[in-house]
Amino acid sequence: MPANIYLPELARITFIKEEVPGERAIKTFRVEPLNGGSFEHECGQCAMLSVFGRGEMMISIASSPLVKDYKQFSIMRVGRVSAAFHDLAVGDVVGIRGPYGNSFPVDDWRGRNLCFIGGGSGLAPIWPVITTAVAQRDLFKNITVFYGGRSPRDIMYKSELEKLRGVADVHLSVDKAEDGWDAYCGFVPANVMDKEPSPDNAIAVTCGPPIMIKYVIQNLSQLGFADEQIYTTLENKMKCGLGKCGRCNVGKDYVCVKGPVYSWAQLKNLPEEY
Amino acid sequence: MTKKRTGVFVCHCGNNIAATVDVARVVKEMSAEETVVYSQDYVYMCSDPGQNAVIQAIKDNQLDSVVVSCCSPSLHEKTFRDNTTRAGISGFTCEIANIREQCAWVHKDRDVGTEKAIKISRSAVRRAGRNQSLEPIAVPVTRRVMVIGGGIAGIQASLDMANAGLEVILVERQATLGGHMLQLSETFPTLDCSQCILSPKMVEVSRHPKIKVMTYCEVQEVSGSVGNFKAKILKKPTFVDPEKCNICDDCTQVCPVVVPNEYELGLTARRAIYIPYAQAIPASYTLDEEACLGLNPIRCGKCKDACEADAINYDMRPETVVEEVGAIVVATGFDLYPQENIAEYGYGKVEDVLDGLQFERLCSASGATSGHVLRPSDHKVPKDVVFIQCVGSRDPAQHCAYCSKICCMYTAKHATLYKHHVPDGRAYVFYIDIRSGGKGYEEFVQRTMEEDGAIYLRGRVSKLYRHNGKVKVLGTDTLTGQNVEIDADMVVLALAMQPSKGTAQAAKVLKIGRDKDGFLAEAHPKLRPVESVTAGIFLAGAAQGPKDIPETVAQAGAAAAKVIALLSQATLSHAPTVARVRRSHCTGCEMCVTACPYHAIRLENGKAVVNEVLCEGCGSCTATCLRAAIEVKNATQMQVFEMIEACLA
Amino acid sequence: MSEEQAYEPKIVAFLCKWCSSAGSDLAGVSRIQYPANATPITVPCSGSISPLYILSAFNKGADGVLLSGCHIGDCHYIEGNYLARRKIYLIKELLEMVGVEPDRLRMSWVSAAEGAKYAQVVKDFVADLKPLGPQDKLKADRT
Amino acid sequence: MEKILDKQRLDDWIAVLTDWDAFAPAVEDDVWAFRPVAGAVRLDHPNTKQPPKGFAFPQREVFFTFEQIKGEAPRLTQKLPQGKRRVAFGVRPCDGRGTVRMDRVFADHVDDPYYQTRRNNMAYVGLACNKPVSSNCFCLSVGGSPVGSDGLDVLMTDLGERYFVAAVTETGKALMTVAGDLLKKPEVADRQRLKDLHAEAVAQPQRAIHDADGAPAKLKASFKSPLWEELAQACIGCGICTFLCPTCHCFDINDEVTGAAPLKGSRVRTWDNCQFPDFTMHTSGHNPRPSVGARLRQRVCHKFQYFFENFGMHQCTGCGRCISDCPVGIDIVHVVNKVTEHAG
Amino acid sequence: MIDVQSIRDAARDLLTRGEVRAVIGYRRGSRGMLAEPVTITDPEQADELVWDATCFHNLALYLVEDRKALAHAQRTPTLPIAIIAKGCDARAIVVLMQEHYFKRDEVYIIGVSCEGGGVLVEYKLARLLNGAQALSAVFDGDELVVTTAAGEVRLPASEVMADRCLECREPFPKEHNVAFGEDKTGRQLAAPFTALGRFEALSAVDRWAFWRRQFERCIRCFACRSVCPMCYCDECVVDSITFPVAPDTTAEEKANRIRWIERSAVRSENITYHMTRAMHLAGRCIDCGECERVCPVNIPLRLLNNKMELEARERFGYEPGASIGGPSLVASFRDDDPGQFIR
Ligand SMILES: Cc1cc2nc3c(=O)[nH]c(=O)nc-3n(C[C@H](O)[C@H](O)[C@H](O)COP(=O)(O)OP(=O)(O)OC[C@H]3O[C@@H](n4cnc5c(N)ncnc54)[C@H](O)[C@@H]3O)c2cc1C
Ligand SMILES: Cc1cc2nc3c(=O)[nH]c(=O)nc-3n(C[C@H](O)[C@H](O)[C@H](O)COP(=O)(O)OP(=O)(O)OC[C@H]3O[C@@H](n4cnc5c(N)ncnc54)[C@H](O)[C@@H]3O)c2cc1C
Ligand code: SF4
Ligand code: SF4
Ligand code: SF4
Ligand code: SF4
Ligand code: SF4
Ligand code: SF4
Repeated sequence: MPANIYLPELARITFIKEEVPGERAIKTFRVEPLNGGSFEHECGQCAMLSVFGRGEMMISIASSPLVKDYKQFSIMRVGRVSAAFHDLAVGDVVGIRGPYGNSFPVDDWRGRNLCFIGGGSGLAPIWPVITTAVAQRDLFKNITVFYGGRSPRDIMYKSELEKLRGVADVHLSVDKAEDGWDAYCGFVPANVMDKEPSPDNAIAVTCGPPIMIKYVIQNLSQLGFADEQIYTTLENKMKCGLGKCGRCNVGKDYVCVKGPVYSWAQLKNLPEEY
Repeated sequence: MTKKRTGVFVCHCGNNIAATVDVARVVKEMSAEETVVYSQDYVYMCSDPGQNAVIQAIKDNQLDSVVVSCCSPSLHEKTFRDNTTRAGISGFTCEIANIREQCAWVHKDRDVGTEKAIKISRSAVRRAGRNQSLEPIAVPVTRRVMVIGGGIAGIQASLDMANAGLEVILVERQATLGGHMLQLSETFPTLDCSQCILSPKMVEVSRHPKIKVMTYCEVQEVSGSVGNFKAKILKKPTFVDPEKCNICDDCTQVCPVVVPNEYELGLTARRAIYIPYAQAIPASYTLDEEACLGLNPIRCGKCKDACEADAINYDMRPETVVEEVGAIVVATGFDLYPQENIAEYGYGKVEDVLDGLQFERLCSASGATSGHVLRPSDHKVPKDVVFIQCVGSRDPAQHCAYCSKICCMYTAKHATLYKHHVPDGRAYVFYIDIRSGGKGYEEFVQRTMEEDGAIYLRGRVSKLYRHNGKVKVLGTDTLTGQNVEIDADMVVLALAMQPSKGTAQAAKVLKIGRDKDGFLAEAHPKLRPVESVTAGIFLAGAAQGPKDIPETVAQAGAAAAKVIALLSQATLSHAPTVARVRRSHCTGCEMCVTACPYHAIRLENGKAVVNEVLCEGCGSCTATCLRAAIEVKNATQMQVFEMIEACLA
Repeated sequence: MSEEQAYEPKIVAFLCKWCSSAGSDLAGVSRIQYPANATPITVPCSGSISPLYILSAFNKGADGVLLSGCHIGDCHYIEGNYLARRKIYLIKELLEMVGVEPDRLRMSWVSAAEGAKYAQVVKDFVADLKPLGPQDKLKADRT
Repeated sequence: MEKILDKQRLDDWIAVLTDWDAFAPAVEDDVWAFRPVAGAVRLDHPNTKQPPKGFAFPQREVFFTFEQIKGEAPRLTQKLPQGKRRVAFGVRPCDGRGTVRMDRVFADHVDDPYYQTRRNNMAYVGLACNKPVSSNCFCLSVGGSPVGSDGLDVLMTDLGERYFVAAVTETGKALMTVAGDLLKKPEVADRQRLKDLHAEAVAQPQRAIHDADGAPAKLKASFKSPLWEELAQACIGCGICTFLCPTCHCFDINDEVTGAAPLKGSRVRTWDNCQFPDFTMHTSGHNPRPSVGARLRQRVCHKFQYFFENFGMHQCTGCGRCISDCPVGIDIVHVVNKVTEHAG
Repeated sequence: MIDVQSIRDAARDLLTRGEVRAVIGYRRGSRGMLAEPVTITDPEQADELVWDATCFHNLALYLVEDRKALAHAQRTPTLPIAIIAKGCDARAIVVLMQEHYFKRDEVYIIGVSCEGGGVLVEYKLARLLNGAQALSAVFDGDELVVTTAAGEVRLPASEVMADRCLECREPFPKEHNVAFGEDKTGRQLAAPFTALGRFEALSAVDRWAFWRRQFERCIRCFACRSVCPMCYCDECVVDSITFPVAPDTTAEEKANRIRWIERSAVRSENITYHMTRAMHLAGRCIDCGECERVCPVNIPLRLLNNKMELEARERFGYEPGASIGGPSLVASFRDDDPGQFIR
């Protein structure tokens, strides 16, 4: 009998941190498999998380594949399952299946400059790449991280980002100025234009709200990044994660299988239906 | 809303609950509920230690919602909600599971009772799991009152409130204040003259700096709610300027139109321009638009020519004024049951058959006959007068089911007054039984019988008709069992009291309920007898039910006291469990608008909007809206959905 | 014990807060015993009972649904019960037309003073439901 | 294995298949559906309202049940389908081809245990269409045939008084073997008749997609065509076209809760449909396919472009159901023709 | 009989004169003889319009779609939209206006009388034709004239007509700006509620057996709801197929949507859906019969709605679609509403 691809493994929440407060709050969860056997994943892959009785949702694995003890997820409270997740406490047991989707070709990027551009909750999907690169610091050249939130309260991974300083160039920004904020004020794409990262031997990875991605890519192109040098991730509604339920496709490809990671060169060739 | 942290407190109520319900099991089952983080039982939850335990538990466990499984919410919901508030969380997060009245007291079997108590408690836990923290809505108060009806009830209430410093608007639909009391001659049981005690009050009202008297006015529309009503009042034109009119009576002398005088109940006639009574307040004439030969196109103009004070102005037009008030007292009084409805007594067509009020006018010094009792047909002094009680009252089959309460007394009064006027006359009183509860009342009736020699016959009058210039009265004396036949000169019917037409109209405008007989419905027959169901609207006098003057005055005072208490606050608090619109679901179909009994919903930009002050949280809108776009806070569809599940698990 | 005797119908009782809930309290105060089959849910007014509540109760396995409010004319909210009467009439007709036993949905007016009536209403309802057996027409058949 | 079966003996054949639950088309309220065989089977149906896809991909499938006591780990119980083997009689060739497509989807990339368990348990006995069963049939233009046997285990052809019964797969052979002498050896005349009938069937006029082969490329080029909105104008976004389609496989997964303390319920797969407005709508409200045009394009392109690009075959077998039953006349033949013509 | 050319002329004129921004009507579809809905904006297209026995669709639905599209685009049109409306369609438009979905002056109603006919039912026709394909169908008095490849067939109209048309009390669109055809209000082809009456005569056991079969068959394609002009809710309370996410929809609302029924198409969920829908259509359903027509598995949904209509009429004196003003059935009451069922 084939293995049951729909049957989640059980995993226990071992850590919860409130990243961003408010109506669309973000919390970070770490889960550890209950029965030892968990899956290996690569940077950029996702997992289907279950709260039983509420349903499933697809969430990017926000921890580096190098971290074997747990898997980390940063979840925004938006709907049925995500809200249920936010109500959970350390020790609660959830379901998890995966990993799903393709990954960032991090190994191919060795020896290059890496530039990460994230906005809002879009830091989570690229966080494993950042942390993997940092953990293997000598394999890569310059590491630059742009990240912005609406306000200082909306900056996720605040302390982790601070810890990156020294290892990487960190450029934070907020959309609207507030007292006590001395870094950049303005939208992320503008911050990128302001700091002008060099396209030489570089790879840019961006993730965030669609509108941000659009302008970041525009600006990167303007700075001379070639389409193949720019990577991003797509997010489409998913139910199975296995290319069967039929809803996350863009053209012939199911994002859950062929995505979510795309280079801008690839994305440009897809019909605009995401 | 994040997941609730609910505490469940199960009360033994001594043995009241614990005898039937396994309290410990309820506690255990509740702790299995997703939202419950704390549960305990206690012998008397409502006792001081019990309540303190709740407060302690709330603090220790960071509870944000509470379920108390105990007695009926009508007993202790307030207690526990106040207690919850004391612990620092909104009282509206507290729910009562009634496991005593609805469970322990009505079931004996312990297993069955426990099972049901679990369901009831679980259902409350589910409700509490989705309760919002709410704070009462504060409503600013307009410190003015409107009194509708200028009878003794309205007058008394106005004076009491004005003397307490409230601004009062007294609206009377007729041309004078006074109501029915002004028509009475003397009043039982003391037989003091009605006008003598009423007139000073009327004058006081008219002169009171805090009272604005609006006679010949009608309330057309009332919007808003307790603390802030807005009333649209129609001022009918009197065509006479009361400031200028010096009651010289020159106008009536020239007016060519003669119509029956309603204030004298048709016993006399008046002109098209008239003053109801000499004591009328305001002391001014009124031109009866209907009766006047016509203001347009060609007016007769005689009165205006005659008026030296130049008080008459034919160009007066109806006017509407808007008054803002914080409370309303309804004192719209009674009417007599129409004589025309009484078939056995000739439908009011038999001459010399009068109703009680007409008789009052006959006795009244200011009345049609200047206080001489003369029968209308031939102005002779009647020698045989028959008084019939309970006409229209206590007759569920044909007329009013209720007792009009005052008829026994005023009939006795009438018999007495008659005997005082015509000492050699014979007064017969037909009665069913005599209800003379009240201070000095029984003695009064006894005097009527014994001292004044009125002949009391127990029995019904089956028929009366005109015969040989007299009124033939056929009846039975049930005490002797004999048929009685009297050739009366005059017959006085003690007709039932019924709610006045103005009462019906006012109830409609105010959207307040009436009872099955049409009298204004009180919020509670025993505990809230002077309040209507609608907050801020109070009742006084005969509009609420048959009563005599002392009772009317007492109730008026009570209503006034309620208003004074109400408006002594700077703001009122309104329950926050009101309807809320889920805008994205609302299509603006207006079904809820139609359904809402409180007219609390209106449409704005195609979406329903709730006036939280008007909304009473009845949920009629919820059940009507097809899209679940409107629901009452803390009684949401989601809550009911989960409670249903809890009841059936 | 025969199966029929063992069967205890499950009833969800929607009671308005002002009359019927108070009426059930009075039954309690008067210690009038009646079957425990009906679990009460207090709603503000009978007029707030959406047809969906009734269908949902049946869907969740109720054998009977009881709705109770203030007598006509006595509604605390003036006219909520008039609105309820019309809606419930319709859904009752609908259920019956589909072939659901009409006895499974009962509506009554119970005032705050009618404790005995409330007890009687429940007694009668339980008695009428028993011969019908479990309700499985609208009950969720998802396993 | 090729045999002859007397029409009257069809019921006998079914009767000897004791290891199987047999299904055949039956009509109720003018709706033809596969129903468990009860009584005589007469394969005179046009085509069933719903294709036989539900045998392996039922509209509702329970994946597993869960139960969780507060504070404890949930307990999951896998619910793999079980039961006797099943055989459906009277499956039309278009629906046979539908099965081939479903097989591809549910085995692509990873195996779907529920589908496969059911599928492996299933046999289809087909019935050739001597004449088109509906005015909207167009199997020929999508590479099928009214007498084709793709996806079937047995193909029967109505020769008048008797059926020509041909095994297509091993399972088919097994089914026929059980029949023993019920199935006779065909005579030459039978074979000739079969040949004639098949030739006639293929020559019957059908509706036609003019350039099915060119469709993938042309559709690809027409992604931004304004024609989509125009052609979809009347679409009401119901589930008829996809729910009746033998190849549509989209589904939804939900938790159905039956009790709250302890939590009890099941995770359930149900059919879903790309024509429903919220099919692709994100929680944020963003919808990659916000209009009827975008959704019709998805349905048509999925069938005539994406599926082809992925599996080398069209995901439409020309059964014509979506055309016949669309309440507002959206006609896939017309749509494909129109768009491909416009693409030049 | 209505000359279709007059309808075309009217539509063309309206568009040419710029009085309306579009005309919703019928045209010949690509699958056989059936008509299909179309919205035309160009006067040239007017000649595509058709009017025959296959103009089943209640086009009021497209007024709703138009409204939704406008709301989505946040546009307020300056011109009305014209619509071809049969008697039942016009009643639907009245209900929509009663519910303030749009205003009277925002629609231009081109009324068409069904006169002595109505629309046909495909499967009834198919039964009578024994496999022959109809190429066209027009009512002619008491008969339906059907052309097939083999020639003309005349069938008794009453045997192919939809029940809803047979029982129609108002085949003439009372509410209209312009109307074509004779006003045959009051024509009696079959008494109103005949099908319902037949059904209600069955025993409770038989009624349940019947509905059980029907509800088990429902595949929850929601065509019945999608096709209904009264089911214009942005989110249907009994299902998640539509999902209004407005800028002010909170995460709370998204997270806590009540699942009155599950998505599984099983009897209990189907029945709850259909009963809820029937309740929601009480006093609103104007018996265009579209839900019944579109149901791919032939569930006679009209019976449910008819039942509500009958009760509304007989008990509450309420006629859906009769007037634009006036309260809705379930938002109002009369003192003498039946109450005998209350204990
Ligand atoms: C590849 C991928 C990676 C993601 N990574 C993250 C992440 O790291 N952190 C995070 O907070 N969110 C992430 N999301 C978005 C997340 O999946 C949705 O916010 C989530 O599914 C909403 O589910 P819900 O039950 O709370 O909302 P509901 O609206 O209640 O659920 C509706 C259903 O729609 C589906 N759905 C709705 N929106 C989306 C969406 N945008 N994407 C996929 N499915 C959707 C869900 O399956 C859910 O079952 C990711 C999405 C994708 C596709
Ligand atoms: C024949 C008879 C004899 C009686 N004798 C005695 C007696 O001897 N002793 C005794 O104690 N009681 C007696 N009563 C009872 C007494 O008349 C009443 O108790 C008393 O008049 C009630 O006062 P009220 O202000 O409530 O009503 P009313 O006197 O009826 O006054 C109501 C006032 O409200 C006005 N009004 C009505 N509707 C409106 C409206 N919509 N807007 C504005 N104004 C409105 C009316 O015009 C009227 O002025 C007698 C009653 C009758 C019929
Ligand atoms: S009934 Fe519902 S949809 Fe209609 S206006 Fe009221 S809230 Fe909006
Ligand atoms: S709950 Fe609804 S119907 Fe009741 S008063 Fe409030 S708004 Fe009106
Ligand atoms: S194409 Fe037809 S069947 Fe398909 S969703 Fe649209 S209207 Fe429904
Ligand atoms: S797309 Fe239409 S014609 Fe093609 S297989 Fe599906 S239902 Fe049949
Ligand atoms: S159209 Fe028919 S099958 Fe589809 S949901 Fe409605 S009743 Fe069910
Ligand atoms: S069934 Fe009711 S809620 Fe659903 S779309 Fe129709 S009217 Fe709206």
